[in-house]
Amino acid sequence: MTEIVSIDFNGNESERLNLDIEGWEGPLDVLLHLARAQKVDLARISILELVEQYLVFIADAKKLRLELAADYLVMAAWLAYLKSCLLLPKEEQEEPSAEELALRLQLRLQRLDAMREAGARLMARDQIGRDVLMRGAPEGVRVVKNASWDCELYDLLKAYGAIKGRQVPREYAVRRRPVFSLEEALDRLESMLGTALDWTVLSSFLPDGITDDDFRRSSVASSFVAALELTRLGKTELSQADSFAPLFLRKRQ
Amino acid sequence: MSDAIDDDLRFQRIIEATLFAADKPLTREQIAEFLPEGTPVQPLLDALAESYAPRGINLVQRGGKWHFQTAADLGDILRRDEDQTRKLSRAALETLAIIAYHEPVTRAQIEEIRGVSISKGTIDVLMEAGWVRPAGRREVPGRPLLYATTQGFLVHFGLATRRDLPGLAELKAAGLLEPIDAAMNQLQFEKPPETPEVDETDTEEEMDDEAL
Amino acid sequence: MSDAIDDDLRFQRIIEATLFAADKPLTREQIAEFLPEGTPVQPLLDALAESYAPRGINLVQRGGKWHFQTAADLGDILRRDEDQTRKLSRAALETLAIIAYHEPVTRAQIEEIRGVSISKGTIDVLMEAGWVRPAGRREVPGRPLLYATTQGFLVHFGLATRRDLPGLAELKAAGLLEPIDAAMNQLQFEKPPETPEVDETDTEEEMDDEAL
Repeated sequence: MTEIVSIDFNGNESERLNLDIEGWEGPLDVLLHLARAQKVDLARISILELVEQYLVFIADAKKLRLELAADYLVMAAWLAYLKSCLLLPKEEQEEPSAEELALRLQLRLQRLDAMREAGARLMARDQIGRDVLMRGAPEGVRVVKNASWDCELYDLLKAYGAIKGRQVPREYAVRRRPVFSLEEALDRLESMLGTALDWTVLSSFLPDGITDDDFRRSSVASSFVAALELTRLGKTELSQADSFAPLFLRKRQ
Repeated sequence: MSDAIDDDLRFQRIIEATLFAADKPLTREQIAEFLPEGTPVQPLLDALAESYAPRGINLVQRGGKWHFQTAADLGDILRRDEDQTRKLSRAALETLAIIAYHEPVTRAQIEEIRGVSISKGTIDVLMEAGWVRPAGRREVPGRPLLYATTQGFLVHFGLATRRDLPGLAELKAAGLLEPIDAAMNQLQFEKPPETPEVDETDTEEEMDDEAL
Repeated sequence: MSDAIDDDLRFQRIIEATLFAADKPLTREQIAEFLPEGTPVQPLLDALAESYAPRGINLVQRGGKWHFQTAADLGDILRRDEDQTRKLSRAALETLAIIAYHEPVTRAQIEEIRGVSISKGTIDVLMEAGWVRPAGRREVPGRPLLYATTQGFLVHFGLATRRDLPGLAELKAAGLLEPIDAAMNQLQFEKPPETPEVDETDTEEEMDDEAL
């Protein structure tokens, strides 16, 4: 996806930004770019305006049917939340306050910006091999006895990585963990449903006398999937009053 | 008196010959091995560096090691091939900057600042260039590996010590090298820090610019 | 007049930097290419040679080509070691890595991990370098010798403790775990593991790749 996306932020032809989605290094990168476009010190950017611009960016990208990576969407959702909080009167805000969240975002942008700047300044220095040259053909001197082997830690680690990397795949004997299989769960549920007449909580269908924690987890998972499967087949009905409330099951009437 | 001057000249000759012939930068101690025991090396090096300063070859100190190199202002004249130095990707450049200005840092800290995860090859490229090295582990759960820059990094970018990193002092003064939690606490000191976030971001060994 | 002197100095700087950075002696014509056209090179070279004559570095002309060399009378002091920067053979490097990660280990264990038998010379090289030491015997039939790394190993590789070595996950994250295919290709150049314990006969191949 090398498509160049043209997005107009300010409704103003001269302020057009060309955005190449692939060229961005994540949502923070986009945000920093947008913040810089505000042409003020990063310490004084308007977070609200920034949020607005980012949401427009995402909306336009979606309009162009670009696939947006999940982290861009997560950031968009978070920023939308931040925006609504910022618009609330202060006393209705939860902890941490919207101002605090906005400030955190601003600090992150400043830090990323500082490092980007630092990297640029580093590259602008006189570099060996480019601006400054070392001796072309050193005769070599006898220095220290123990420096006679040219071997860096990097070489060592790479060597170990190579050994590990080439090891012939071994046969693994996987320890069998206590599992309540889906088949078992289906059998158990079906047979027990014949006797239960009314809504029955799912947990009562679990095998009796479970002591092992792993096995309990496996039983819950399998029984749940089995319940879904039976319901899909039209054999049972499921009911739940609320999120995380107990799940009830009965034979289809 | 004139004997002392003779000695100084003789020692300077040895030092310049040694550094000239060496195929990598040398520490003061390594240089001292070529001189009579007890010779004060530092003043000799300083004098030599000063006498070479106006010339086309300069004597410089990087991270405690000395070497000769061509004068920076001749770079344009001496540059031969168009693009000898590999171009670093933006990710690698930012990662390098973060390691240099924050060292020692963990990978998680780098990712935190950049806001994206680092791809596999990025640190590898920097290690291969000889600019970055593993530097122990942070003593927190998981004991994550720490990264720091090398003497080769100082050499390449012409830095005598890490203190010479461009803008380091200003960034420090502006608090931009502090973790965000610490900065938040400071900004809101009117409000008592309620959840005392224990940030184990140590700063002790960060100015460790001794040679490896 | 003073402009001419300035120019001379400037050109001398360029010449010394050029010759310093060159990887072989240069002819007058090659040097002239770095100077403005028509600059008389010979007088500049003569003046430069004269000014360097008393120093530890001399500018000399041999067979029409110019280069810097260390002063002949310092030769004894700078006696260089021919095999100074020998590279470790791959066998030695891998053996060292295995000892570092798994110490104390027996030779049979090293061979099992490497998948290739190692010659006696390989461990000898590592012991000679001061990085590996015998560390007792394993109390099993045959009482095989155990090997471990030394303090010198930690110092050379800049490690505080062996625990500072990156773990497998970290090697992987840094891109240092080679995929099997690439590594298998390399492996084809090595001998398959032969019947163990034939010290005397398996040496040639391992031994000759440690020399430069």
